[in-house]
Amino acid sequence: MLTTIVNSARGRRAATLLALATGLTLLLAACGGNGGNAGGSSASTGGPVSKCGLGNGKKATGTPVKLGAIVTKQPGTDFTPITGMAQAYFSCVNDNGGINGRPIQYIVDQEQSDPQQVRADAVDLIQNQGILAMVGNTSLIDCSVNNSYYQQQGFYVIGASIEDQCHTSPNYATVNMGPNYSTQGAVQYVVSQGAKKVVIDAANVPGGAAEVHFGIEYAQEKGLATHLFLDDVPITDASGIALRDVQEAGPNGAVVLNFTPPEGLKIVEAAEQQGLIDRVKWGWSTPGNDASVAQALDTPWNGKLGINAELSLVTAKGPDTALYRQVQKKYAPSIALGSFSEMGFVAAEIVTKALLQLPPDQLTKDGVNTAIRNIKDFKTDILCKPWYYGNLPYHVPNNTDLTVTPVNHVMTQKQGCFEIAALPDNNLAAIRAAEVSQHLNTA
Amino acid sequence: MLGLALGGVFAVSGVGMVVLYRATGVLNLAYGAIGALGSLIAWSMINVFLLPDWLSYLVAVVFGGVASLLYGLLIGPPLAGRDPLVKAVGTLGFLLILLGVMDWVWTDKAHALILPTTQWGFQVSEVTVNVTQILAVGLAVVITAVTEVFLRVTRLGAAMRALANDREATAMLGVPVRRVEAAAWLGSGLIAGATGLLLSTLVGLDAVTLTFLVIAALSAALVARLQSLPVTLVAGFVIGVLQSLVTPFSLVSSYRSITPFVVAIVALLWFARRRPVVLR
Amino acid sequence: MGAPPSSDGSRAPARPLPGAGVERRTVAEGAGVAVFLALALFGVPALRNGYWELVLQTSAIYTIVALSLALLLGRVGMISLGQVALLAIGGWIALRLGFATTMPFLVVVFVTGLITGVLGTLIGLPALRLSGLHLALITLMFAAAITLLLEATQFPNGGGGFLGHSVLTTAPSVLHRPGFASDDAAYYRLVVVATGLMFLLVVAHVRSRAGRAWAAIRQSEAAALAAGVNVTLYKLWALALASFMTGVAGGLLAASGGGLTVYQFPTQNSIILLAVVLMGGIFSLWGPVVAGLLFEALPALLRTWGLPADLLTILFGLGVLQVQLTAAAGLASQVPRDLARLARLLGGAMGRRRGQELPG
Amino acid sequence: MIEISDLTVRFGGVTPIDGVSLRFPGGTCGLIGPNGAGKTTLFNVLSGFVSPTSGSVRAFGDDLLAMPHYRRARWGLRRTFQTEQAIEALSVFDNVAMVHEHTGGRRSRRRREVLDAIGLVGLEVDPGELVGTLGARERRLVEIARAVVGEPRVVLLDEPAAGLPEEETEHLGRMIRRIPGERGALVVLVDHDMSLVSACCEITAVLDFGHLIASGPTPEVLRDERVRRAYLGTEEEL
Repeated sequence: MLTTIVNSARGRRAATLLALATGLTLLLAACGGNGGNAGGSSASTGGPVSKCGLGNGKKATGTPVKLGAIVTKQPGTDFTPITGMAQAYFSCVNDNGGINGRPIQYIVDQEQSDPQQVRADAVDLIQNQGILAMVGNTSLIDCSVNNSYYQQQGFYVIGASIEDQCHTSPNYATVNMGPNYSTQGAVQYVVSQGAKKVVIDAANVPGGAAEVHFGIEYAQEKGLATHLFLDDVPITDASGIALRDVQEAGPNGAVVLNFTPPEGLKIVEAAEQQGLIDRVKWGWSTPGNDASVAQALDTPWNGKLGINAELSLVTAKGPDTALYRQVQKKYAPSIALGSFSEMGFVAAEIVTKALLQLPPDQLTKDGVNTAIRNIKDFKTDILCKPWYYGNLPYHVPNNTDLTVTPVNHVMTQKQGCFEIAALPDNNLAAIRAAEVSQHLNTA
Repeated sequence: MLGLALGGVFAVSGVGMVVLYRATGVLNLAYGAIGALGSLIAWSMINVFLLPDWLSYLVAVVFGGVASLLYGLLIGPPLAGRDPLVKAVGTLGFLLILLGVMDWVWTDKAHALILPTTQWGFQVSEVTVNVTQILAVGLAVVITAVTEVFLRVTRLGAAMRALANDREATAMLGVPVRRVEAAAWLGSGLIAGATGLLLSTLVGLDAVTLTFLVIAALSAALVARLQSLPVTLVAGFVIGVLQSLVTPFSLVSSYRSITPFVVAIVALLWFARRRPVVLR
Repeated sequence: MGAPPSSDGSRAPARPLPGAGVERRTVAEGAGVAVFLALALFGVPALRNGYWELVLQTSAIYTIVALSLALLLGRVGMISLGQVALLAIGGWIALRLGFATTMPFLVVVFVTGLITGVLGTLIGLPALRLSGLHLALITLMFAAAITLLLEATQFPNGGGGFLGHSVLTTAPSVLHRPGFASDDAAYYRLVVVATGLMFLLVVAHVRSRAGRAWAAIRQSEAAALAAGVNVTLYKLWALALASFMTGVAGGLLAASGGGLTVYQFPTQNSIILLAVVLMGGIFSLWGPVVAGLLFEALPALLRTWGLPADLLTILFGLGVLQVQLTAAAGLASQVPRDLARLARLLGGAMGRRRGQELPG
Repeated sequence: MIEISDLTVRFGGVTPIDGVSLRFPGGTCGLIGPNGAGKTTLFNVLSGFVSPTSGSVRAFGDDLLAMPHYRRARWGLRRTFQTEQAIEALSVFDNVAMVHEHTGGRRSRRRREVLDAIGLVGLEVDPGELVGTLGARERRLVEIARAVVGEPRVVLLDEPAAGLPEEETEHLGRMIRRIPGERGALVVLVDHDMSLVSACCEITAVLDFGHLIASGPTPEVLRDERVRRAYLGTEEEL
């Protein structure tokens, strides 16, 4: 759900992303998970809860197993809830037998979007600190800056993505799918609702057009007319923008937004005031999946705004989601429940499982990264389908997601898990073929 | 109207800076940072200490005055005889200190401070106008008018205007220079605090953004050659409207936030087109 | 206050002017430079610490930018609050040339310096008519405008058209390194050598006819004119030289680890750069070295120690105030003297303020 | 020889020089007048910092006003300032050498001519000394050395004795008297010290409120009733 808008004015981007993270906390979740989470065990409240690592309650001692991460934290953009939650999960693992007795030491470098700094941080972690794996990397620029270095060092990173570069490397795999695929998901939703023309309205920020091009391509593949508007943020003329979007879409059209919650909210609220809700289908990429949005929208919007969601609702009932809530409560109460921390949790869970399966003498840089690359069929109820790494030139392991919608001020599920469609440019056809041929998530 | 609201923001910031510059010769580049810190304090009072809104807003405005006054009392006098550039660079130091404190204490988390006036709005044709926007325009006009009257009618105001011309001569005439300067620091700081509150609603409560918005707001003051309040006001509105007029032209639309800087550069060059050799 | 009010903003803070001369370079100082260079060139790579190599490489690049700012400010008396924006322009040009042509790396960097020199001079033309506060403001406005322009255009990444940026390419904006310096250690050495050459360039200028003309311009344009100095020409020359060096730094930065993004050149970095250059000292040639270290290496050190980087912003702010208040010549020339001055300032602040009611 | 005809300078409502016609034939000439009489403004017109509203200035047959200001130094016009402007950041030698190199002095002769000028003004300091470390008297002398180095044709001295003690002024006067002979330059001296002016200058012109009120041989001018009245009006001692 880490769809973000890479924005020049860091403040705005920040506000958005944070609202996105904190918002979900507040969800009072009527029936979040409706059993729609494929691949996970569906269970009712009070049902089974997963365990951290070995789950034996013994404190790990001895030489630590070092893991590292690079995460953006700068005025306006703070991805540290992701690494913070990963740290919380590792603490829980260390209290439950660690990696076959050895504790995990998690070293997180915070960066401020300076490529030289991000590059130096990677060198520091890998060469000076001697980490065995990179887990939970979430950065505005890490993928593009360090892809080649990770490749050269034989590191297979598990992170979360904003940039497209995170999905075009053999050495980088993320637990989310990023803004480009997410916007496509939102477009798929409105098309499935019968839209005949798709208007995409996105923030006029660096990379703003690139972030939505899969969405446009999908609509065009379907033979639909499209139109792209890029609007300056912060939005000062929401009414005019809402009206313009709806008029451009025309009858039976759809408007898909790619904005941070406060900015997108201005447009949908203006649409409500002007009575435009029912004139088109409305879609929004992942940032719209936010409690602030759900709370702000009144009942006329019930079920009428389809928001793409990359991970399960934090209120869902699967055993992993339950453990996630428990770990948050015990180890990281200051970190909000939300998609950010969910991503950190899943990344930490994946690597822990891989480490536990290694014999002690394989706990080396090469051993661990080989194990990561060999991850297949990792099942969790937080994701729609099992996660995998695999030997691929590019990675989008999370390529199936759901649609949520606000109902009576609460985010609820609108559409169960569906595949993000393969397009000539989005690599998904090749990825799905490899999933089958390498049995990555079809065990 | 939207351009006017934005212009009001430029204008009101510009007016605060011009008042101080006229009285003390200091161009306070930390002006935006003072307002931002005040707003963050108000945010904490409301959201962390759960204090009443009105009190928090009051504290934000008063903080602006006090912070500005403190700087004026501590750093102003030792730099008083120096070049305007030295004084301005000094305020850059103040800016960095305030910015560091804000990033440190309030970390990088997003904050939002929405004045209640934002919720009251009405429709003008197809555009919704909220009261905060009207407040921005109104505040700009009112502060300009009040300050202008103050400078012309009151004794303190007359002293400030005299100071702008010649500090030493004014001091010799028996004007308590330091007290007048302190009043200017306090007054401009109060305006900074109030502007900060408006800006955190209109633009967003973010330390870096608010701190450096001062650069854009300077353009209005520069068009007025850092001297005339009415010209600053009008220039602020013109720049704001200009910027929103550019929006529909998609070719230049994405460059529209450059408007204030272009205006300022043109103004500076225009005023500098004939420059005598500076003799000491 | 001791310093007389001066109408010429470009004047140095107070007399006597500190540390004017490279002319008075002693043997000991020469030896110091040699030892420093040897350490930088061979000592650092010998540590085999890739992290510090990268950090110091960036420090060296920013040392060049600091040197250009110190040249303008300390030697000619022209202030620039837009030097980091100019660095970004240099980076953009280098990437554009790098993607569009097959010129060898060193040629790309050199040509980048030349083009940036021309552009910087054009941007700096107002400096011929403005000085002091107004020059500072117009350069700040230019910096803000350039930053916004770059955010709209992005850095070239191999795309087509004049802007060379493709939204569909996922390639980063990196300039290819030369074959002889493809690994980090070799590239670090290349950067150190380039930085050294920039210092030589500045020393050669300061000791020449140009340096003497600049010294006159800095103190008093009237005196310079009366002495027959073509003030316009020498100001342009200083702008061109400073912009050239900044352009070279931009080219070097474009090929450093990670390439360039539009986020790394915010307007406030120009302000922070001014702060560290003032702290390092604008009169001594060691000043820019100190400034480069303050700007890049000190944050890395704080990160290593786990201290918040925000402390640095506060420190830089205090540094600027201290330099302005005491008219100090920066850390490089006189750490001990500064400390003594600071003590005196603290002691004398009260008395001085009481005396301030009196004119003069 | 300098020939000033009908020179008027106006700044807004102020007219610091009002229709002045004046001739400095050669040697050392004095230019006196109470404060605000227009002496420094006249120097500024000559050195190009102020453009006159009307009038002309010819020096040794050349139209001075037609030259860009920095070119005038190369032509041979030199000046000192009321507040001395020796360049603090440079050494004594470089201060003088700077003028030499920017006024077309030959490089091969630079060292000799610079040291010569330093010797002429009687500066007894190490030429490598930084000007910033010198005292007020030495700085004045450095500035005068800069005015006489190379091949000056006109040397304008603006209150060179200001702030100097009496015995220094006498030394200064002796030195100024040597300039026309040793350099072949016309010297125009502005000063309030009448003993210096009468010691140095054969002829003197007097300005008051922008008007020329007297000119001629110095002793006669100093006895002139209008001159005495002009000074008495400002309560300045003659």
